[in-house]
Amino acid sequence: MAIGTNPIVITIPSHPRYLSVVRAAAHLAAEICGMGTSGAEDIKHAVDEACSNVIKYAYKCDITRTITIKFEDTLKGFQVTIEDSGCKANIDDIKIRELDEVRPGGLGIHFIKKAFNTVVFDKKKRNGNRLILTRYRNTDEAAISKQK
Amino acid sequence: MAIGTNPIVITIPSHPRYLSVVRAAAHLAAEICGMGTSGAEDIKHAVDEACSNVIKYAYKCDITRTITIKFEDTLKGFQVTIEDSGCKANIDDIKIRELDEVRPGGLGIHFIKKAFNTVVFDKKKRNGNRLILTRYRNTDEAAISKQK
Amino acid sequence: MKIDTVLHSDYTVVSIAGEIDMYSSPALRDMLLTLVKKNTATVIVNLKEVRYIDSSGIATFVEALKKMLAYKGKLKMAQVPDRLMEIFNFSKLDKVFEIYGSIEDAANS
Amino acid sequence: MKIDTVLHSDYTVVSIAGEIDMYSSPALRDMLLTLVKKNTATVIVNLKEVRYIDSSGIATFVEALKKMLAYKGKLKMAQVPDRLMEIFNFSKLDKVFEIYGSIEDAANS
Ligand SMILES: Nc1ncnc2c1ncn2[C@@H]1O[C@H](COP(=O)(O)OP(=O)(O)O)[C@@H](O)[C@H]1O
Ligand SMILES: Nc1ncnc2c1ncn2[C@@H]1O[C@H](COP(=O)(O)OP(=O)(O)O)[C@@H](O)[C@H]1O
Repeated sequence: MAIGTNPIVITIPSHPRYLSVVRAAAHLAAEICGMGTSGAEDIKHAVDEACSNVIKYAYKCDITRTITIKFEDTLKGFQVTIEDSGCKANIDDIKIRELDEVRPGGLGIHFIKKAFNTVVFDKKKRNGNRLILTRYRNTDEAAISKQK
Repeated sequence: MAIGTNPIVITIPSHPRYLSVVRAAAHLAAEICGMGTSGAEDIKHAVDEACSNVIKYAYKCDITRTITIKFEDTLKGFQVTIEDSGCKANIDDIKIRELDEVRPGGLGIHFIKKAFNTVVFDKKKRNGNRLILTRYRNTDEAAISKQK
Repeated sequence: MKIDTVLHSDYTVVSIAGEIDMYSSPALRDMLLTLVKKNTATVIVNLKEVRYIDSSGIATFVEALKKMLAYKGKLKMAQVPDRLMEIFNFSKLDKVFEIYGSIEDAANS
Repeated sequence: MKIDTVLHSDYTVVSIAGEIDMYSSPALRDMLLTLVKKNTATVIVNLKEVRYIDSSGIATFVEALKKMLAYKGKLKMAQVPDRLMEIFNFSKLDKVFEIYGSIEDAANS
Protein backbone atom coordinates (compact mmCIF):
# COMPACT_ATOMS: atom_id res chain seq x y z
CA MET A 1 0.00 0.00 0.00
CA ALA A 2 1.42 3.30 -0.99
CA ILE A 3 0.68 5.96 1.62
CA GLY A 4 -2.87 7.23 1.31
CA THR A 5 -4.18 4.43 -0.91
CA ASN A 6 -7.14 2.29 0.00
CA PRO A 7 -6.60 0.02 2.98
CA ILE A 8 -6.90 -3.76 3.07
CA VAL A 9 -9.94 -4.61 5.19
CA ILE A 10 -10.88 -8.05 6.44
CA THR A 11 -13.89 -9.15 8.45
CA ILE A 12 -14.03 -12.56 10.16
CA PRO A 13 -16.52 -14.31 12.42
CA SER A 14 -15.44 -14.09 16.09
CA HIS A 15 -14.31 -17.70 16.15
CA PRO A 16 -10.67 -18.70 16.81
CA ARG A 17 -10.81 -20.87 13.68
CA TYR A 18 -10.48 -17.76 11.51
CA LEU A 19 -7.44 -16.30 13.23
CA SER A 20 -5.22 -18.07 10.70
CA VAL A 21 -6.79 -15.96 7.94
CA VAL A 22 -6.06 -12.77 9.88
CA ARG A 23 -2.48 -13.84 10.52
CA ALA A 24 -1.85 -14.56 6.84
CA ALA A 25 -3.37 -11.21 5.82
CA ALA A 26 -1.44 -9.30 8.51
CA HIS A 27 1.83 -10.91 7.51
CA LEU A 28 1.40 -10.17 3.80
CA ALA A 29 0.07 -6.64 4.37
CA ALA A 30 3.06 -5.85 6.60
CA GLU A 31 5.50 -7.27 4.05
CA ILE A 32 3.88 -5.30 1.23
CA CYS A 33 4.22 -2.15 3.34
CA GLY A 34 7.93 -2.79 3.73
CA MET A 35 7.95 -3.78 7.40
CA GLY A 36 10.68 -6.39 6.80
CA THR A 37 10.70 -10.09 7.56
CA SER A 38 11.00 -9.93 11.32
CA GLY A 39 8.72 -6.89 11.52
CA ALA A 40 6.05 -8.75 9.57
CA GLU A 41 6.37 -11.75 11.92
CA ASP A 42 5.96 -9.55 14.98
CA ILE A 43 3.00 -7.73 13.43
CA LYS A 44 1.31 -11.02 12.53
CA HIS A 45 1.73 -12.23 16.08
CA ALA A 46 0.50 -8.99 17.64
CA VAL A 47 -2.62 -8.78 15.48
CA ASP A 48 -3.42 -12.41 16.33
CA GLU A 49 -3.12 -11.68 20.05
CA ALA A 50 -5.30 -8.57 19.75
CA CYS A 51 -8.01 -10.50 17.89
CA SER A 52 -7.81 -13.36 20.41
CA ASN A 53 -8.43 -10.78 23.14
CA VAL A 54 -11.47 -9.43 21.29
CA ILE A 55 -12.94 -12.95 21.21
CA LYS A 56 -12.09 -13.60 24.88
CA TYR A 57 -12.88 -10.27 26.49
CA ALA A 58 -15.03 -8.11 24.21
CA TYR A 59 -17.20 -11.02 23.02
CA LYS A 60 -16.75 -13.31 26.04
CA CYS A 61 -16.25 -16.20 23.60
CA ASP A 62 -19.49 -15.54 21.69
CA ILE A 63 -18.46 -16.94 18.30
CA THR A 64 -21.42 -15.50 16.37
CA ARG A 65 -20.08 -11.92 16.17
CA THR A 66 -17.59 -10.31 13.79
CA ILE A 67 -14.19 -8.63 14.00
CA THR A 68 -12.99 -6.18 11.36
CA ILE A 69 -9.30 -5.59 10.82
CA LYS A 70 -7.96 -2.78 8.64
CA PHE A 71 -4.35 -2.56 7.42
CA GLU A 72 -3.06 0.71 6.02
CA ASP A 73 0.04 2.58 5.14
CA THR A 74 -0.10 6.01 6.75
CA LEU A 75 2.32 8.89 7.09
CA LYS A 76 3.07 7.64 10.60
CA GLY A 77 3.74 4.10 9.51
CA PHE A 78 1.94 0.78 9.26
CA GLN A 79 -1.41 1.06 10.99
CA VAL A 80 -3.78 -1.73 12.01
CA THR A 81 -7.28 -0.92 13.25
CA ILE A 82 -9.28 -3.67 14.96
CA GLU A 83 -12.98 -3.13 15.52
CA ASP A 84 -15.56 -5.13 17.43
CA SER A 85 -19.09 -4.51 18.68
CA GLY A 86 -18.55 -6.18 22.06
CA CYS A 87 -18.14 -5.01 25.65
CA LYS A 88 -16.08 -1.87 26.10
CA ALA A 89 -12.55 -2.61 27.18
CA ASN A 90 -11.83 -1.05 30.54
CA ILE A 91 -8.29 0.21 30.31
CA ASP A 92 -7.85 -0.33 34.05
CA ASP A 93 -8.55 -4.04 33.53
CA ILE A 94 -5.63 -4.35 31.15
CA LYS A 95 -2.93 -5.16 33.64
CA ILE A 96 0.51 -5.65 32.26
CA ARG A 97 2.24 -8.22 34.37
CA GLU A 98 5.98 -8.42 34.66
CA LEU A 99 7.51 -10.92 32.27
CA ASP A 100 9.68 -12.27 35.10
CA GLU A 101 6.63 -13.54 36.94
CA VAL A 102 6.08 -16.86 35.23
CA ARG A 103 2.44 -17.93 35.07
CA PRO A 104 0.01 -18.91 32.34
CA GLY A 105 -1.59 -15.85 30.73
CA GLY A 106 -0.85 -12.16 30.55
CA LEU A 107 1.61 -12.36 27.66
CA GLY A 108 -0.60 -11.14 24.82
CA ILE A 109 -0.24 -7.44 25.59
CA HIS A 110 3.54 -7.82 25.64
CA PHE A 111 3.54 -9.25 22.12
CA ILE A 112 1.30 -6.41 20.95
CA LYS A 113 3.63 -3.79 22.45
CA LYS A 114 6.67 -5.55 21.01
CA ALA A 115 5.36 -5.05 17.45
CA PHE A 116 3.74 -1.64 17.69
CA ASN A 117 4.97 1.75 18.86
CA THR A 118 1.51 2.93 19.85
CA VAL A 119 -1.45 0.90 21.10
CA VAL A 120 -4.61 2.94 21.75
CA PHE A 121 -8.33 2.40 22.06
CA ASP A 122 -10.17 5.07 20.05
CA LYS A 123 -12.37 6.87 22.61
CA LYS A 124 -14.61 8.27 19.86
CA LYS A 125 -16.13 4.88 19.18
CA ARG A 126 -19.54 4.68 20.89
CA ASN A 127 -20.30 0.97 20.88
CA GLY A 128 -17.71 -1.75 20.92
CA ASN A 129 -14.01 -1.12 20.59
CA ARG A 130 -11.62 0.30 18.03
CA LEU A 131 -8.01 -0.54 18.79
CA ILE A 132 -5.46 1.39 16.76
CA LEU A 133 -1.98 -0.09 16.46
CA THR A 134 0.82 1.84 14.77
CA ARG A 135 4.32 0.75 13.92
CA TYR A 136 6.49 3.62 12.83
CA ARG A 137 8.36 3.38 9.59
CA ASN A 138 12.06 2.58 9.98
CA THR A 139 11.70 1.62 13.60
CA ASP A 140 14.12 -1.05 14.50
CA GLU A 141 13.47 -3.52 17.28
CA ALA A 142 15.90 -1.71 19.55
CA ALA A 143 14.04 1.55 19.30
CA ILE A 144 10.72 -0.10 20.13
CA SER A 145 12.20 -1.95 23.08
CA LYS A 146 13.86 1.16 24.51
CA GLN A 147 10.58 3.03 24.68
CA LYS A 148 9.07 0.51 27.01
CA MET B 1 -17.40 -21.44 8.55
CA ALA B 2 -20.31 -23.52 9.61
CA ILE B 3 -23.20 -23.15 7.19
CA GLY B 4 -25.11 -19.95 7.77
CA THR B 5 -22.48 -18.25 9.94
CA ASN B 6 -20.96 -14.90 9.09
CA PRO B 7 -18.81 -14.87 5.99
CA ILE B 8 -15.16 -13.87 5.72
CA VAL B 9 -15.00 -10.62 3.75
CA ILE B 10 -11.88 -9.00 2.38
CA THR B 11 -11.45 -5.75 0.50
CA ILE B 12 -8.24 -4.91 -1.36
CA PRO B 13 -7.11 -2.02 -3.55
CA SER B 14 -7.34 -2.95 -7.25
CA HIS B 15 -3.58 -3.37 -7.56
CA PRO B 16 -1.98 -6.73 -8.49
CA ARG B 17 0.30 -6.34 -5.47
CA TYR B 18 -2.56 -7.34 -3.15
CA LEU B 19 -3.54 -10.51 -4.98
CA SER B 20 -1.25 -12.49 -2.67
CA VAL B 21 -3.44 -11.47 0.28
CA VAL B 22 -6.55 -12.69 -1.54
CA ARG B 23 -4.87 -15.97 -2.44
CA ALA B 24 -3.85 -16.63 1.16
CA ALA B 25 -7.35 -15.81 2.42
CA ALA B 26 -9.03 -17.93 -0.28
CA HIS B 27 -6.80 -20.89 0.45
CA LEU B 28 -7.39 -20.79 4.21
CA ALA B 29 -11.13 -20.11 3.89
CA ALA B 30 -11.49 -23.09 1.53
CA GLU B 31 -9.49 -25.33 3.87
CA ILE B 32 -11.57 -24.25 6.86
CA CYS B 33 -14.73 -25.06 4.89
CA GLY B 34 -13.43 -28.57 4.26
CA MET B 35 -12.66 -28.22 0.55
CA GLY B 36 -9.57 -30.44 0.88
CA THR B 37 -5.98 -29.73 -0.05
CA SER B 38 -6.29 -29.88 -3.83
CA GLY B 39 -9.72 -28.20 -3.75
CA ALA B 40 -8.26 -25.32 -1.73
CA GLU B 41 -5.39 -24.98 -4.25
CA ASP B 42 -7.81 -24.83 -7.17
CA ILE B 43 -10.05 -22.34 -5.35
CA LYS B 44 -7.08 -20.11 -4.52
CA HIS B 45 -6.02 -20.14 -8.15
CA ALA B 46 -9.52 -19.46 -9.48
CA VAL B 47 -10.17 -16.53 -7.13
CA ASP B 48 -6.80 -15.04 -8.11
CA GLU B 49 -7.68 -15.30 -11.81
CA ALA B 50 -11.11 -13.74 -11.24
CA CYS B 51 -9.60 -10.81 -9.31
CA SER B 52 -6.90 -10.35 -11.97
CA ASN B 53 -9.70 -10.11 -14.54
CA VAL B 54 -11.47 -7.45 -12.45
CA ILE B 55 -8.28 -5.37 -12.46
CA LYS B 56 -7.71 -5.90 -16.20
CA TYR B 57 -11.22 -5.67 -17.60
CA ALA B 58 -13.60 -4.07 -15.08
CA TYR B 59 -11.07 -1.45 -13.93
CA LYS B 60 -8.91 -1.35 -17.07
CA CYS B 61 -5.85 -1.40 -14.82
CA ASP B 62 -6.97 1.57 -12.70
CA ILE B 63 -5.21 0.66 -9.44
CA THR B 64 -7.06 3.20 -7.27
CA ARG B 65 -10.32 1.22 -6.97
CA THR B 66 -11.30 -1.64 -4.66
CA ILE B 67 -12.34 -5.28 -4.99
CA THR B 68 -14.38 -7.04 -2.31
CA ILE B 69 -14.26 -10.80 -1.96
CA LYS B 70 -16.64 -12.74 0.29
CA PHE B 71 -16.12 -16.37 1.30
CA GLU B 72 -19.00 -18.32 2.77
CA ASP B 73 -20.22 -21.76 3.57
CA THR B 74 -23.71 -22.19 2.13
CA LEU B 75 -26.11 -25.08 1.79
CA LYS B 76 -24.95 -25.40 -1.80
CA GLY B 77 -21.29 -25.47 -0.92
CA PHE B 78 -18.35 -23.10 -0.74
CA GLN B 79 -19.33 -19.77 -2.26
CA VAL B 80 -17.11 -16.87 -3.26
CA THR B 81 -18.60 -13.53 -4.27
CA ILE B 82 -16.37 -10.99 -6.00
CA GLU B 83 -17.62 -7.42 -6.31
CA ASP B 84 -16.24 -4.44 -8.16
CA SER B 85 -17.55 -1.02 -9.17
CA GLY B 86 -16.02 -1.08 -12.65
CA CYS B 87 -17.31 -1.53 -16.21
CA LYS B 88 -20.03 -4.11 -16.61
CA ALA B 89 -18.72 -7.38 -17.95
CA ASN B 90 -20.29 -8.24 -21.27
CA ILE B 91 -20.87 -11.97 -21.17
CA ASP B 92 -20.49 -12.11 -24.95
CA ASP B 93 -16.94 -10.76 -24.58
CA ILE B 94 -15.96 -13.67 -22.40
CA LYS B 95 -14.81 -16.06 -25.06
CA ILE B 96 -13.63 -19.41 -23.89
CA ARG B 97 -10.91 -20.53 -26.23
CA GLU B 98 -10.04 -24.16 -26.74
CA LEU B 99 -7.18 -25.29 -24.58
CA ASP B 100 -5.61 -27.04 -27.57
CA GLU B 101 -5.02 -23.74 -29.29
CA VAL B 102 -1.76 -22.65 -27.70
CA ARG B 103 -1.38 -18.89 -27.40
CA PRO B 104 -0.72 -16.43 -24.58
CA GLY B 105 -3.92 -15.50 -22.73
CA GLY B 106 -7.39 -16.91 -22.41
CA LEU B 107 -6.57 -19.44 -19.69
CA GLY B 108 -8.02 -17.63 -16.68
CA ILE B 109 -11.64 -18.64 -17.30
CA HIS B 110 -10.56 -22.28 -17.58
CA PHE B 111 -8.97 -22.18 -14.13
CA ILE B 112 -12.09 -20.55 -12.70
CA LYS B 113 -14.32 -23.26 -14.21
CA LYS B 114 -11.95 -25.97 -13.01
CA ALA B 115 -12.49 -24.97 -9.38
CA PHE B 116 -16.14 -23.99 -9.36
CA ASN B 117 -19.30 -25.78 -10.44
CA THR B 118 -21.15 -22.55 -11.17
CA VAL B 119 -19.76 -19.21 -12.34
CA VAL B 120 -22.39 -16.47 -12.71
CA PHE B 121 -22.56 -12.70 -12.83
CA ASP B 122 -25.40 -11.49 -10.59
CA LYS B 123 -27.71 -9.54 -12.91
CA LYS B 124 -29.33 -7.74 -9.98
CA LYS B 125 -26.24 -5.63 -9.38
CA ARG B 126 -26.79 -2.18 -10.90
CA ASN B 127 -23.28 -0.75 -11.05
CA GLY B 128 -20.15 -2.77 -11.37
CA ASN B 129 -20.06 -6.55 -11.21
CA ARG B 130 -20.87 -9.27 -8.72
CA LEU B 131 -19.42 -12.62 -9.74
CA ILE B 132 -20.74 -15.57 -7.75
CA LEU B 133 -18.63 -18.73 -7.73
CA THR B 134 -19.93 -21.91 -6.11
CA ARG B 135 -18.15 -25.19 -5.53
CA TYR B 136 -20.51 -27.92 -4.41
CA ARG B 137 -19.74 -29.86 -1.31
CA ASN B 138 -18.28 -33.33 -1.95
CA THR B 139 -17.62 -32.63 -5.60
CA ASP B 140 -14.62 -34.45 -6.77
CA GLU B 141 -12.49 -33.23 -9.64
CA ALA B 142 -13.96 -35.83 -11.95
CA ALA B 143 -17.50 -34.61 -11.39
CA ILE B 144 -16.51 -31.00 -12.08
CA SER B 145 -14.67 -31.94 -15.25
CA LYS B 146 -17.51 -34.08 -16.60
CA GLN B 147 -19.96 -31.19 -16.43
CA LYS B 148 -17.95 -29.13 -18.87
CA MET C 1 -1.89 -28.23 14.27
CA LYS C 2 -1.14 -31.93 14.51
CA ILE C 3 -0.01 -33.75 17.65
CA ASP C 4 1.75 -37.08 17.64
CA THR C 5 2.55 -38.82 20.94
CA VAL C 6 5.00 -41.69 21.30
CA LEU C 7 5.54 -43.46 24.62
CA HIS C 8 9.05 -44.71 25.30
CA SER C 9 10.09 -46.61 28.43
CA ASP C 10 11.73 -43.60 30.10
CA TYR C 11 9.96 -40.68 28.49
CA THR C 12 7.10 -39.61 26.24
CA VAL C 13 7.69 -37.56 23.09
CA VAL C 14 4.95 -35.15 22.02
CA SER C 15 5.66 -33.97 18.46
CA ILE C 16 3.67 -30.98 17.32
CA ALA C 17 3.36 -29.67 13.77
CA GLY C 18 1.77 -26.50 12.44
CA GLU C 19 0.44 -23.51 14.31
CA ILE C 20 -0.35 -23.32 18.02
CA ASP C 21 -2.92 -20.60 18.53
CA MET C 22 -6.16 -19.90 20.41
CA TYR C 23 -7.92 -22.35 18.08
CA SER C 24 -5.53 -25.27 18.41
CA SER C 25 -4.11 -24.88 21.93
CA PRO C 26 -7.12 -26.47 23.70
CA ALA C 27 -6.31 -29.77 21.93
CA LEU C 28 -2.66 -29.45 23.01
CA ARG C 29 -3.80 -28.70 26.57
CA ASP C 30 -5.99 -31.83 26.59
CA MET C 31 -3.08 -33.95 25.45
CA LEU C 32 -0.62 -32.55 28.00
CA LEU C 33 -3.10 -32.77 30.87
CA THR C 34 -3.76 -36.40 29.98
CA LEU C 35 -0.04 -37.08 30.44
CA VAL C 36 -0.02 -35.04 33.66
CA LYS C 37 -2.93 -37.06 35.03
CA LYS C 38 -0.88 -40.21 34.51
CA ASN C 39 2.01 -38.55 36.37
CA THR C 40 4.22 -39.04 33.31
CA ALA C 41 7.78 -38.51 34.61
CA THR C 42 9.38 -36.97 31.53
CA VAL C 43 7.62 -35.30 28.61
CA ILE C 44 9.77 -34.17 25.67
CA VAL C 45 7.99 -31.70 23.42
CA ASN C 46 9.37 -31.82 19.88
CA LEU C 47 8.73 -28.35 18.41
CA LYS C 48 10.64 -28.88 15.15
CA GLU C 49 7.60 -28.54 12.89
CA VAL C 50 5.89 -25.71 14.77
CA ARG C 51 5.67 -22.60 12.63
CA TYR C 52 3.82 -20.40 15.09
CA ILE C 53 3.00 -20.12 18.77
CA ASP C 54 0.87 -17.48 20.46
CA SER C 55 0.38 -16.62 24.13
CA SER C 56 -2.30 -19.28 24.57
CA GLY C 57 0.18 -21.92 23.43
CA ILE C 58 2.82 -20.62 25.83
CA ALA C 59 0.26 -20.50 28.65
CA THR C 60 -0.58 -24.13 27.92
CA PHE C 61 3.06 -25.18 28.31
CA VAL C 62 3.50 -23.11 31.46
CA GLU C 63 0.38 -24.67 32.99
CA ALA C 64 1.59 -28.19 32.17
CA LEU C 65 5.06 -27.42 33.53
CA LYS C 66 3.64 -26.15 36.83
CA LYS C 67 1.43 -29.22 37.20
CA MET C 68 4.36 -31.53 36.45
CA LEU C 69 6.68 -29.77 38.90
CA ALA C 70 4.11 -30.62 41.60
CA TYR C 71 4.95 -34.31 41.22
CA LYS C 72 8.58 -33.68 40.22
CA GLY C 73 7.92 -34.50 36.56
CA LYS C 74 10.01 -32.94 33.80
CA LEU C 75 8.79 -31.01 30.74
CA LYS C 76 11.58 -30.61 28.18
CA MET C 77 11.53 -28.73 24.87
CA ALA C 78 13.49 -30.06 21.91
CA GLN C 79 14.35 -28.78 18.43
CA VAL C 80 12.93 -25.30 18.96
CA PRO C 81 12.89 -23.35 15.64
CA ASP C 82 14.61 -19.93 15.66
CA ARG C 83 11.40 -17.92 15.55
CA LEU C 84 9.95 -19.84 18.51
CA MET C 85 13.20 -19.51 20.44
CA GLU C 86 12.96 -15.76 19.91
CA ILE C 87 9.47 -15.83 21.42
CA PHE C 88 10.63 -17.99 24.34
CA ASN C 89 13.51 -15.58 24.96
CA PHE C 90 11.22 -12.56 24.80
CA SER C 91 8.78 -14.20 27.24
CA LYS C 92 11.71 -15.15 29.50
CA LEU C 93 10.67 -18.76 29.17
CA ASP C 94 14.11 -19.83 28.05
CA LYS C 95 14.89 -19.67 31.80
CA VAL C 96 11.83 -21.71 32.76
CA PHE C 97 11.86 -24.55 30.26
CA GLU C 98 14.65 -27.02 29.78
CA ILE C 99 15.56 -26.63 26.12
CA TYR C 100 17.57 -29.16 24.07
CA GLY C 101 18.91 -29.31 20.54
CA SER C 102 17.72 -32.85 19.88
CA ILE C 103 15.34 -35.40 21.32
CA GLU C 104 18.30 -37.60 22.26
CA ASP C 105 19.92 -34.78 24.20
CA ALA C 106 16.63 -34.19 25.99
CA ALA C 107 16.23 -37.90 26.73
CA ASN C 108 19.80 -38.35 27.99
CA SER C 109 19.92 -35.30 30.22
CA MET D 1 9.13 -13.67 -6.88
CA LYS D 2 12.90 -13.73 -7.36
CA ILE D 3 14.70 -14.35 -10.64
CA ASP D 4 18.29 -15.46 -10.89
CA THR D 5 19.95 -15.76 -14.31
CA VAL D 6 23.19 -17.63 -14.95
CA LEU D 7 24.85 -17.67 -18.38
CA HIS D 8 26.67 -20.84 -19.31
CA SER D 9 28.55 -21.36 -22.58
CA ASP D 10 25.79 -23.46 -24.20
CA TYR D 11 22.70 -22.34 -22.35
CA THR D 12 21.25 -19.83 -19.88
CA VAL D 13 19.54 -20.94 -16.67
CA VAL D 14 16.73 -18.75 -15.36
CA SER D 15 15.90 -19.83 -11.79
CA ILE D 16 12.67 -18.49 -10.39
CA ALA D 17 11.53 -18.60 -6.77
CA GLY D 18 8.19 -17.70 -5.19
CA GLU D 19 4.90 -16.86 -6.83
CA ILE D 20 4.38 -15.94 -10.49
CA ASP D 21 1.21 -13.89 -10.73
CA MET D 22 -0.18 -10.77 -12.39
CA TYR D 23 2.03 -8.69 -10.07
CA SER D 24 5.31 -10.47 -10.68
CA SER D 25 5.00 -11.77 -14.24
CA PRO D 26 5.91 -8.44 -15.92
CA ALA D 27 9.40 -8.71 -14.36
CA LEU D 28 9.67 -12.29 -15.63
CA ARG D 29 8.54 -11.14 -19.08
CA ASP D 30 11.20 -8.41 -19.15
CA MET D 31 13.88 -10.94 -18.25
CA LEU D 32 12.81 -13.49 -20.86
CA LEU D 33 12.41 -10.88 -23.60
CA THR D 34 15.91 -9.60 -22.85
CA LEU D 35 17.21 -13.11 -23.55
CA VAL D 36 15.03 -13.36 -26.66
CA LYS D 37 16.41 -10.07 -27.95
CA LYS D 38 19.92 -11.50 -27.71
CA ASN D 39 18.71 -14.56 -29.65
CA THR D 40 19.77 -16.80 -26.77
CA ALA D 41 19.83 -20.31 -28.24
CA THR D 42 18.79 -22.32 -25.18
CA VAL D 43 16.99 -21.04 -22.09
CA ILE D 44 16.44 -23.49 -19.23
CA VAL D 45 13.82 -22.30 -16.75
CA ASN D 46 14.38 -23.81 -13.31
CA LEU D 47 10.97 -23.89 -11.63
CA LYS D 48 12.01 -25.83 -8.54
CA GLU D 49 11.26 -23.01 -6.09
CA VAL D 50 8.05 -21.77 -7.73
CA ARG D 51 5.08 -22.24 -5.42
CA TYR D 52 2.43 -20.72 -7.68
CA ILE D 53 1.81 -19.77 -11.29
CA ASP D 54 -1.27 -18.11 -12.72
CA SER D 55 -2.43 -17.61 -16.31
CA SER D 56 -0.32 -14.46 -16.73
CA GLY D 57 2.80 -16.46 -15.86
CA ILE D 58 1.85 -19.17 -18.33
CA ALA D 59 1.09 -16.55 -20.98
CA THR D 60 4.56 -15.10 -20.39
CA PHE D 61 6.23 -18.46 -21.04
CA VAL D 62 4.10 -19.12 -24.11
CA GLU D 63 4.98 -15.69 -25.52
CA ALA D 64 8.71 -16.27 -24.95
CA LEU D 65 8.51 -19.75 -26.46
CA LYS D 66 6.81 -18.46 -29.61
CA LYS D 67 9.39 -15.69 -30.00
CA MET D 68 12.23 -18.17 -29.53
CA LEU D 69 10.81 -20.65 -32.03
CA ALA D 70 11.01 -17.85 -34.63
CA TYR D 71 14.83 -18.01 -34.46
CA LYS D 72 14.91 -21.75 -33.64
CA GLY D 73 15.81 -21.11 -29.99
CA LYS D 74 14.82 -23.58 -27.28
CA LEU D 75 12.88 -22.89 -24.08
CA LYS D 76 13.14 -25.82 -21.66
CA MET D 77 11.48 -26.26 -18.28
CA ALA D 78 13.31 -28.08 -15.48
CA GLN D 79 12.40 -29.34 -12.00
CA VAL D 80 8.69 -28.56 -12.28
CA PRO D 81 6.97 -29.03 -8.88
CA ASP D 82 3.92 -31.35 -8.85
CA ARG D 83 1.36 -28.59 -8.45
CA LEU D 84 2.82 -26.66 -11.41
CA MET D 85 2.98 -29.81 -13.50
CA GLU D 86 -0.72 -30.31 -12.79
CA ILE D 87 -1.38 -26.79 -14.10
CA PHE D 88 0.79 -27.40 -17.18
CA ASN D 89 -1.08 -30.64 -17.85
CA PHE D 90 -4.46 -28.98 -17.41
CA SER D 91 -3.43 -26.15 -19.77
CA LYS D 92 -2.09 -28.74 -22.24
CA LEU D 93 1.28 -27.05 -22.03
CA ASP D 94 3.03 -30.30 -21.18
CA LYS D 95 2.78 -30.91 -24.92
CA VAL D 96 4.18 -27.51 -25.83
CA PHE D 97 7.11 -27.12 -23.47
CA GLU D 98 10.09 -29.43 -23.26
CA ILE D 99 10.07 -30.55 -19.63
CA TYR D 100 13.04 -32.15 -17.83
CA GLY D 101 13.63 -33.59 -14.37
CA SER D 102 16.93 -31.81 -13.83
CA ILE D 103 18.91 -28.92 -15.25
CA GLU D 104 21.57 -31.37 -16.48
CA ASP D 105 18.97 -33.40 -18.36
CA ALA D 106 17.68 -30.21 -19.93
CA ALA D 107 21.21 -29.09 -20.84
CA ASN D 108 22.24 -32.44 -22.32
CA SER D 109 19.13 -33.02 -24.39
N1 LIG E 1 -9.84 -6.40 24.12
C1 LIG E 1 -9.87 -6.43 25.47
N2 LIG E 1 -10.98 -6.06 26.14
C2 LIG E 1 -11.02 -6.10 27.49
N3 LIG E 1 -10.00 -6.50 28.27
C3 LIG E 1 -8.87 -6.88 27.68
C4 LIG E 1 -8.73 -6.86 26.25
N4 LIG E 1 -7.49 -7.29 25.96
C5 LIG E 1 -6.89 -7.55 27.14
N5 LIG E 1 -7.71 -7.33 28.18
C6 LIG E 1 -7.37 -7.49 29.62
O1 LIG E 1 -5.94 -7.39 29.75
C7 LIG E 1 -5.39 -8.55 30.40
C8 LIG E 1 -4.05 -8.92 29.79
O2 LIG E 1 -4.24 -9.38 28.45
P1 LIG E 1 -3.19 -10.36 27.76
O3 LIG E 1 -1.83 -9.77 27.99
O4 LIG E 1 -3.58 -10.55 26.36
O5 LIG E 1 -3.25 -11.70 28.59
P2 LIG E 1 -4.33 -12.84 28.83
O6 LIG E 1 -5.41 -12.68 27.83
O7 LIG E 1 -3.54 -14.09 28.64
O8 LIG E 1 -4.78 -12.64 30.25
C9 LIG E 1 -6.45 -9.63 30.24
O9 LIG E 1 -6.41 -10.56 31.27
C10 LIG E 1 -7.75 -8.83 30.21
O10 LIG E 1 -8.24 -8.62 31.50
N1 LIG F 1 -14.33 -9.45 -15.21
C1 LIG F 1 -14.38 -9.35 -16.57
N2 LIG F 1 -14.98 -8.29 -17.15
C2 LIG F 1 -15.03 -8.20 -18.50
N3 LIG F 1 -14.51 -9.09 -19.35
C3 LIG F 1 -13.88 -10.16 -18.85
C4 LIG F 1 -13.79 -10.36 -17.44
N4 LIG F 1 -13.13 -11.52 -17.24
C5 LIG F 1 -12.82 -12.01 -18.44
N5 LIG F 1 -13.25 -11.20 -19.43
C6 LIG F 1 -13.12 -11.45 -20.91
O1 LIG F 1 -12.96 -12.86 -21.09
C7 LIG F 1 -11.76 -13.14 -21.83
C8 LIG F 1 -11.12 -14.43 -21.33
O2 LIG F 1 -10.64 -14.23 -20.01
P1 LIG F 1 -9.45 -15.10 -19.43
O3 LIG F 1 -9.77 -16.54 -19.71
O4 LIG F 1 -9.22 -14.75 -17.99
O5 LIG F 1 -8.17 -14.77 -20.30
P2 LIG F 1 -7.26 -13.48 -20.54
O6 LIG F 1 -7.55 -12.47 -19.48
O7 LIG F 1 -5.86 -14.01 -20.45
O8 LIG F 1 -7.61 -13.01 -21.91
C9 LIG F 1 -10.90 -11.91 -21.66
O9 LIG F 1 -10.04 -11.74 -22.74
C10 LIG F 1 -11.92 -10.79 -21.52
O10 LIG F 1 -12.30 -10.30 -22.78
